[in-house]
Amino acid sequence: MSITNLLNNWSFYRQKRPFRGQYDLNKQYSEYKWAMALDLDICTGCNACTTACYAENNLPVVGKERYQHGYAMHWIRIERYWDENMGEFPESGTSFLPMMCQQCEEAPCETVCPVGATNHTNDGLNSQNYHRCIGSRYCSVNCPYKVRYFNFWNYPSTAWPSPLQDQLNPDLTVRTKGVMEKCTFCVQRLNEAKSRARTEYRLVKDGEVVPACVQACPTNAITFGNIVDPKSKVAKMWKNQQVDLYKDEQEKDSSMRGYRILEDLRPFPSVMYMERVRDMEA
Amino acid sequence: MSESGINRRDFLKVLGLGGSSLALTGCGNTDIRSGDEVIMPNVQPEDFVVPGLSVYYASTCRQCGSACGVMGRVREGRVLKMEGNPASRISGGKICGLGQAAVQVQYNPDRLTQPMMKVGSSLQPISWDKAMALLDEKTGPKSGIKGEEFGFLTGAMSGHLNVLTQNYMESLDSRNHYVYEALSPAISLAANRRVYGVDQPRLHFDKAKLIVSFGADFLGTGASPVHFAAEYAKFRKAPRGTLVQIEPKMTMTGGNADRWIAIIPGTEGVFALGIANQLLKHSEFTGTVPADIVDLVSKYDADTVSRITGVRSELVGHVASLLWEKTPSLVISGASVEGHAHGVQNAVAVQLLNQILGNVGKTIDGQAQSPFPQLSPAAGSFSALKAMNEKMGADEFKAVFIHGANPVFTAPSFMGFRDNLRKVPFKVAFVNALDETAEECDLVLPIFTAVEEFGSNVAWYQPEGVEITIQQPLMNQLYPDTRSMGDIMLNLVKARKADEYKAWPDFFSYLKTAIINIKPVVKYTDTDEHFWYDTLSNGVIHVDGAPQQVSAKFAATDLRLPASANAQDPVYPFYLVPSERHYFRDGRHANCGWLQESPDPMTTIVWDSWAEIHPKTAASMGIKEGDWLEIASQNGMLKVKAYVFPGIHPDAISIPLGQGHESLGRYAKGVGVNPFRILNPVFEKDTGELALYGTRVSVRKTGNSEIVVKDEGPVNTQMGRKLVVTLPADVAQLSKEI
Amino acid sequence: MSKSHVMALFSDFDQASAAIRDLKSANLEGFKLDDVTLKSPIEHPEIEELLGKRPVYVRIFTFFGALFVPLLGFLFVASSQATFLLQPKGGKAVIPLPPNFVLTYEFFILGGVYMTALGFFICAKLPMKRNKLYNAHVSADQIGILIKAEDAIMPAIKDLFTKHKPLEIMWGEN
Amino acid sequence: MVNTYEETEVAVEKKFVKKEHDINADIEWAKINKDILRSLERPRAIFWVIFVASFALFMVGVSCEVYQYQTGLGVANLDNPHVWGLYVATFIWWIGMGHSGTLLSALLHIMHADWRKPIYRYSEAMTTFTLLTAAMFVLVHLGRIWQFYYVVAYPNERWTWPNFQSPLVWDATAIGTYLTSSLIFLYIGMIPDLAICRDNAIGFRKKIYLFLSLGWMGTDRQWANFRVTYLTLACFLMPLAVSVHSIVSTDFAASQQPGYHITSFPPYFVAGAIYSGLAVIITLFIVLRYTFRFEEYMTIPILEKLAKLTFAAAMVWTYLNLIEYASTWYGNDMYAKQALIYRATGNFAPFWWMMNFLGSVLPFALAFKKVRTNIPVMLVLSILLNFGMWLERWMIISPTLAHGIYPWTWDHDQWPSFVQWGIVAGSFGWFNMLFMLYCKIFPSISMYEVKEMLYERRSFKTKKVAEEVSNPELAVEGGLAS
Repeated sequence: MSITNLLNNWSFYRQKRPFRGQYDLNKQYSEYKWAMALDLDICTGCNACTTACYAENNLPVVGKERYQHGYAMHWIRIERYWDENMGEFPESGTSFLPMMCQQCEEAPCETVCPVGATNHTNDGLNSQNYHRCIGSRYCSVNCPYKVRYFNFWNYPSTAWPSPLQDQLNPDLTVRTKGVMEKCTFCVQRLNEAKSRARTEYRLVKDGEVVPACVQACPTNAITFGNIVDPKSKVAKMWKNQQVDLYKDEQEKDSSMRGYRILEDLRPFPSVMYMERVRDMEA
Repeated sequence: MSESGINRRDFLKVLGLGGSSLALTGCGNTDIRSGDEVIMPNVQPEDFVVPGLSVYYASTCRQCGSACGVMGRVREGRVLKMEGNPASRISGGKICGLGQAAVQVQYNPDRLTQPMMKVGSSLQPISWDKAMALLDEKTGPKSGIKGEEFGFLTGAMSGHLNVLTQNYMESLDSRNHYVYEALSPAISLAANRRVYGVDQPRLHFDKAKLIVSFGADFLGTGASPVHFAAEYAKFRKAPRGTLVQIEPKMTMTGGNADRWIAIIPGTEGVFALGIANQLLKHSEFTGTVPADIVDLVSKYDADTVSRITGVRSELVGHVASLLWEKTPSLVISGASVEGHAHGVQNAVAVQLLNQILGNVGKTIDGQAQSPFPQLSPAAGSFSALKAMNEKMGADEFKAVFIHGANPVFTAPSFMGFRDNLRKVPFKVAFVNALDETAEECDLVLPIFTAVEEFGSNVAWYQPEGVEITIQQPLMNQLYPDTRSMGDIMLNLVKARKADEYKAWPDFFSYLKTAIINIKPVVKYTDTDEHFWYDTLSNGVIHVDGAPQQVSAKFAATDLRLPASANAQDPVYPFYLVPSERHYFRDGRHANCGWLQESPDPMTTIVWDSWAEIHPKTAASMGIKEGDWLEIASQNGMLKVKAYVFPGIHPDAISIPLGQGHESLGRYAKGVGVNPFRILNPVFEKDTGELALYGTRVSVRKTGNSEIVVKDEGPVNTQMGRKLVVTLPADVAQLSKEI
Repeated sequence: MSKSHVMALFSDFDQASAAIRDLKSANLEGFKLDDVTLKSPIEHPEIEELLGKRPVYVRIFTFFGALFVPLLGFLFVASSQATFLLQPKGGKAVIPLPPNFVLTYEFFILGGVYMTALGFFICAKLPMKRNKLYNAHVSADQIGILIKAEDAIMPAIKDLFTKHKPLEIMWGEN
Repeated sequence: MVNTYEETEVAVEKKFVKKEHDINADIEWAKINKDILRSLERPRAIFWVIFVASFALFMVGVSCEVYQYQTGLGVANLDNPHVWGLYVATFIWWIGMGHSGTLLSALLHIMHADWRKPIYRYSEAMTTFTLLTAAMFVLVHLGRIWQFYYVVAYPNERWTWPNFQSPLVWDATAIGTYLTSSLIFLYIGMIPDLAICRDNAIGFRKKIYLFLSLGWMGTDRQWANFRVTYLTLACFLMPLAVSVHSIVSTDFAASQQPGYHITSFPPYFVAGAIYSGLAVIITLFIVLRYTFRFEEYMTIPILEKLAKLTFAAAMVWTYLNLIEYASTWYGNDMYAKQALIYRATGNFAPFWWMMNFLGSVLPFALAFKKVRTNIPVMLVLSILLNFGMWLERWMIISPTLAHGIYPWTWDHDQWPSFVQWGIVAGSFGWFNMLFMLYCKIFPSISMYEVKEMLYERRSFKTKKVAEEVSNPELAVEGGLAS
């Protein structure tokens, strides 16, 4: 809290984040920026990711009554949309959309948390600190994707009747009533991989660590990795699809499928979706 | 996956220790309570437990019959999560939600933890000693039971447990081993045998440019969904293949189709022949089929087909022209094609297209011949259950064993299975949890779950070569009073053939010996022990073999489809489509919270059953979402909530299977309805299998309604948002993508 | 020379002001206007014409409060943001100005109000002990004039008061 | 023409004072003390009825809160993503009501509108207690109420601070500032009256007042400081009051939720706040007037002035409300437009239309003098207006959360549970209880300022009469003949 600190580093503190070079292999600030690419054309809507997330992240099963009231705690959900101008039948199938926290670079949820329980980590994640959270739920109000889930009930006391609690993943907590939670890109796995890499004086290799949903996905529809590393698959895909993390309007060829959802709200999501393709002549 | 940080030597030691110590306790030789063992505090854990460090053990998923190789993440002696085993060609390192739920089966709060015996009308706990004594008394060598008086009902099984079971039946001189699966592929296999001469040809989804799927939900509930999903992903990559799905109710696969066509159930064969008719007009396809078939097909012109199938007439030509344009293609059929009285004919008609298009040998070929036919799976069938039911009804059985099936739940009510079962004097169930069938039994024995058990499996759909997936325990038994099914079977066999099996104190050693015997076939050169440990840590044994050559042959008699498949029925106007949910199947894992809370992909409904009804039909009957409906067939009535769903034929009503348990545990009991109950006795006439889709129902609105619990919000479109964007395939340049 | 106090109660302000006017014109030796205190149930700003402007220093406090508290507030907010390095927010600087200005504004009001109040208590010498020459009627409807004067001129003051028909005259130690 | 002094006096009164005839300028000052101090002693029986009823209501709220605390916020029937409900709506409403008290008092003080004097004290008290009530809602609303202090910027060994970028922290700061400043303003303005209480009380109460009055003697030096201080405070409080509700509005305006993200929210909220504050001042005016027999001080003309002010505020609010709709409609933002249409046609439509009727149409009744001067009608009307304003807040919070940007999570079926209603009802009990207790312990009409008011009226009259008498021509023009 010293004034000297303030004066010495003023320009650093005044720099808007993310700034060019914040995520850079050569700079000291951060060598990681986790990102995803999700191909909607090969996502089959099978929900394997959802269940994997339940298993990995200690998500409570809330039961029918509570599901009805909107208390479902699925950090990743599969949405199913019909076409707006559908005839008698949905003749071109349906649209599945796996929706999880988009780990926005300019996350609307982060700025509004009164206690700073949700912040931007150095590796570009939108973190959620359960211990700090007081449950004002402002983040959820401000989340355009509505992917934040609040613990309205004390699930630890009801959701895992013995011995189901033995299944719980000890790498992360179960959340008590009154805190907000959301997809973390399986930060417990990322941190483990990062520390392992650090002890070996290297960076995390591409594919060395993936979130549970990516790992489970039977069609490999989700690609995950460090977008800072130009050799990583996810960075190549973003580049190939001409989607720039820092732009709110992409200048890309119309044949390219990459896009980010609700980009016009300028949250700069870290998840790039790839458009569903339909053979219109079929 | 297995970069667990411990060195290889330790890892091997671990596996051995884990296995043998488990087997010892499994046999009851030593016990903590007897004082021969001491309790070790967790601060000084066993060698293979490194606190805070996860270890991955390879095993096999037993949640469905696909036999995916999986890895179990184990920490502090507890299995926490199932992952795919990358060494497995079936799973390819991936896993579905049903497989994930194996840990919920393991830690299920409603697991049966001790043997139960029926006293009066209720089940009371007894000790294993008493239970085994009772078993011996009723079925042992001294009981004098004859082979024909004994029946053994199992689900589909493969590998060495199946071998032991066969040997046991042999030792009893009994032929009454009934392999029953409620949702069996028996009709499909029969059609394949007729056309290709093999049970299951290999399908190359990835090689096809066009897949025309007649009701085959290969992504959700097919022979090997995880494998097919990976193949499908390749199929969708550049050059992107096109998927056409023709079915009465949109399945998950249908939801992914480029063109989805609703059809009256049972008329798929007619549609296929209609397409065949169009195709045969092209000169290049002349001579692909015999002349009598050309004749037979020629009467299926577009208008006739349209009249029978309820599909717009231009679509017949449209699909035909797609097939003509895009080669190679792959035409497959699924449950909704086969589950009719003329199911085999329907399926054969669909396969005819492959023959015309020359797909056989390109996208369809044979599987490799297995060098171990005794390990191959015994496919389940409904006719097995029917045969057993008849014998039970005739009081021919003194004792029956039931393992891996829940016929009281899945048998249609017209069979009277429950009553017939009650006639058997001594019924034994081997279960993880008390299901409807176990509730009826006299002795219920709690066995290990799949993650506590040793075993070997061979899937009936093999992607490449033959993959023997090894099942090893991912943790020690959770409850002291449960036992290994393998050990029980071995002991049962030993009771009759002690000499032949004396070399093996337990199933573990039996399996080990058996697996080591495979060594020469896979040309492994190291020691037996190394082979065993390598196998355990790989989780799979790949036996390479060239695919069998298959060729198709068709007889016109197999293509004579009934003209009245779409006959009007004034009392029961609707076709019942009992749809198979991809995570529920026949309902045996309904007691997992994860599965109950995993939304159905198409309707997003959770924790319930529902009746899908087309908006047009719903409007004409004044039905809105959530209205309670009475769906009645000649054999019963179900009360179920309506869900207005555009992806269904207006004349069809679809109710998902797997729910409606009266037992099984807190998550399943009383949830939804069981459509198995109201099925009519319609049988596939060639195989005698139950025609699952052959039931007609009436629908009545009760006037009550209730909220449908689902993930979907009040609207089901994107309301003008750019959430899922669709790109026309001719604009997309997938080949430029990475 | 000892000083003592005298207080006279009048029924209304006009009488009281007349009495003060007389006192002023009487030119008593050693009598200072500073020693005259008017006690009234309501505020009478007019009295300043007679007694001279009483100096009020409250606004000096206000000034300093409104100047320095926001400054300190801004520094407090900014430096705490700079030290809580775990909480960068996407799309924002660590020390973003618009929110800090909002807070600075609130600190400006806070400083102004608090320092004004403090200044009031200090300048009005509150809390204070009530002097003995206090009459409860002062808070109801009467006006009191309290004069501190040397004993020598005390009788003269009393005489002067008596001329204006006071309701009561009290004297003694304060 | 020669007139007697008395005749002139009457004429002057007719000519100059008529408009200001809201209070009888000839009340004895001693009687004022007596009348108002009597409110601390023996109110009408209705006081106890209100007090006991309020306490009972408060206990309902307390039991609901205990239940919610034990079980989790789920019992309130809030859900994802409909995470805010009546708590936030009622919070804004209470905050809003708190505005008129201090704002009005400060504004009218600066503008020398002396009719404020009989009513400002209870209005300021109302501000204090509404803020306390509102603060209670902030706590009740939290998922982990036991850790509410994380919002407070306090130094700790972990170097954690609240997130100063969050509008909620601005809120906390603004409300904290407003609450303490209002309390200071109220207290300093009350010191001369506390001295009166001290001079008249006996027993233990005297000790309390003795302590609270800080030895105030009403000396000219004290008064001089008092005047400057009070005016300075008023100058600070006016912008503060405006800033507080603007900041509360940024909770919404600064978010991305359609229906919240509206530029005109700060003035809109302030207007709504003043509006509902005025309405509650009228309500309390009538209640206090009856309960404590303040008919002579809280007169009908003052009520009329309040009513006119309310009407003006209502019109400002209506204008801003329509601006909000218009800018949403023409703004062509799909999300906001759909949310607006949903508000007007969806599940909440009856409440939304009722809100518009109560807020914009009903106030036109205030255009009629018969309405303005009829006490029972004004009581009902003021309560209805306030209900309309409460609906406004609810209609901002709930329908938009039910119908936000993301269609998959639209949630139309949420309805507050008895716990939410119970706590909302309990807040009324809590406020009434505190307010009634305050009026019983402290003078709810400022005695010294009423005296000042009378004094000014009388000196004004005296001056005018003197002018008239010395200037007969004016007297003729003044219409003595009429």
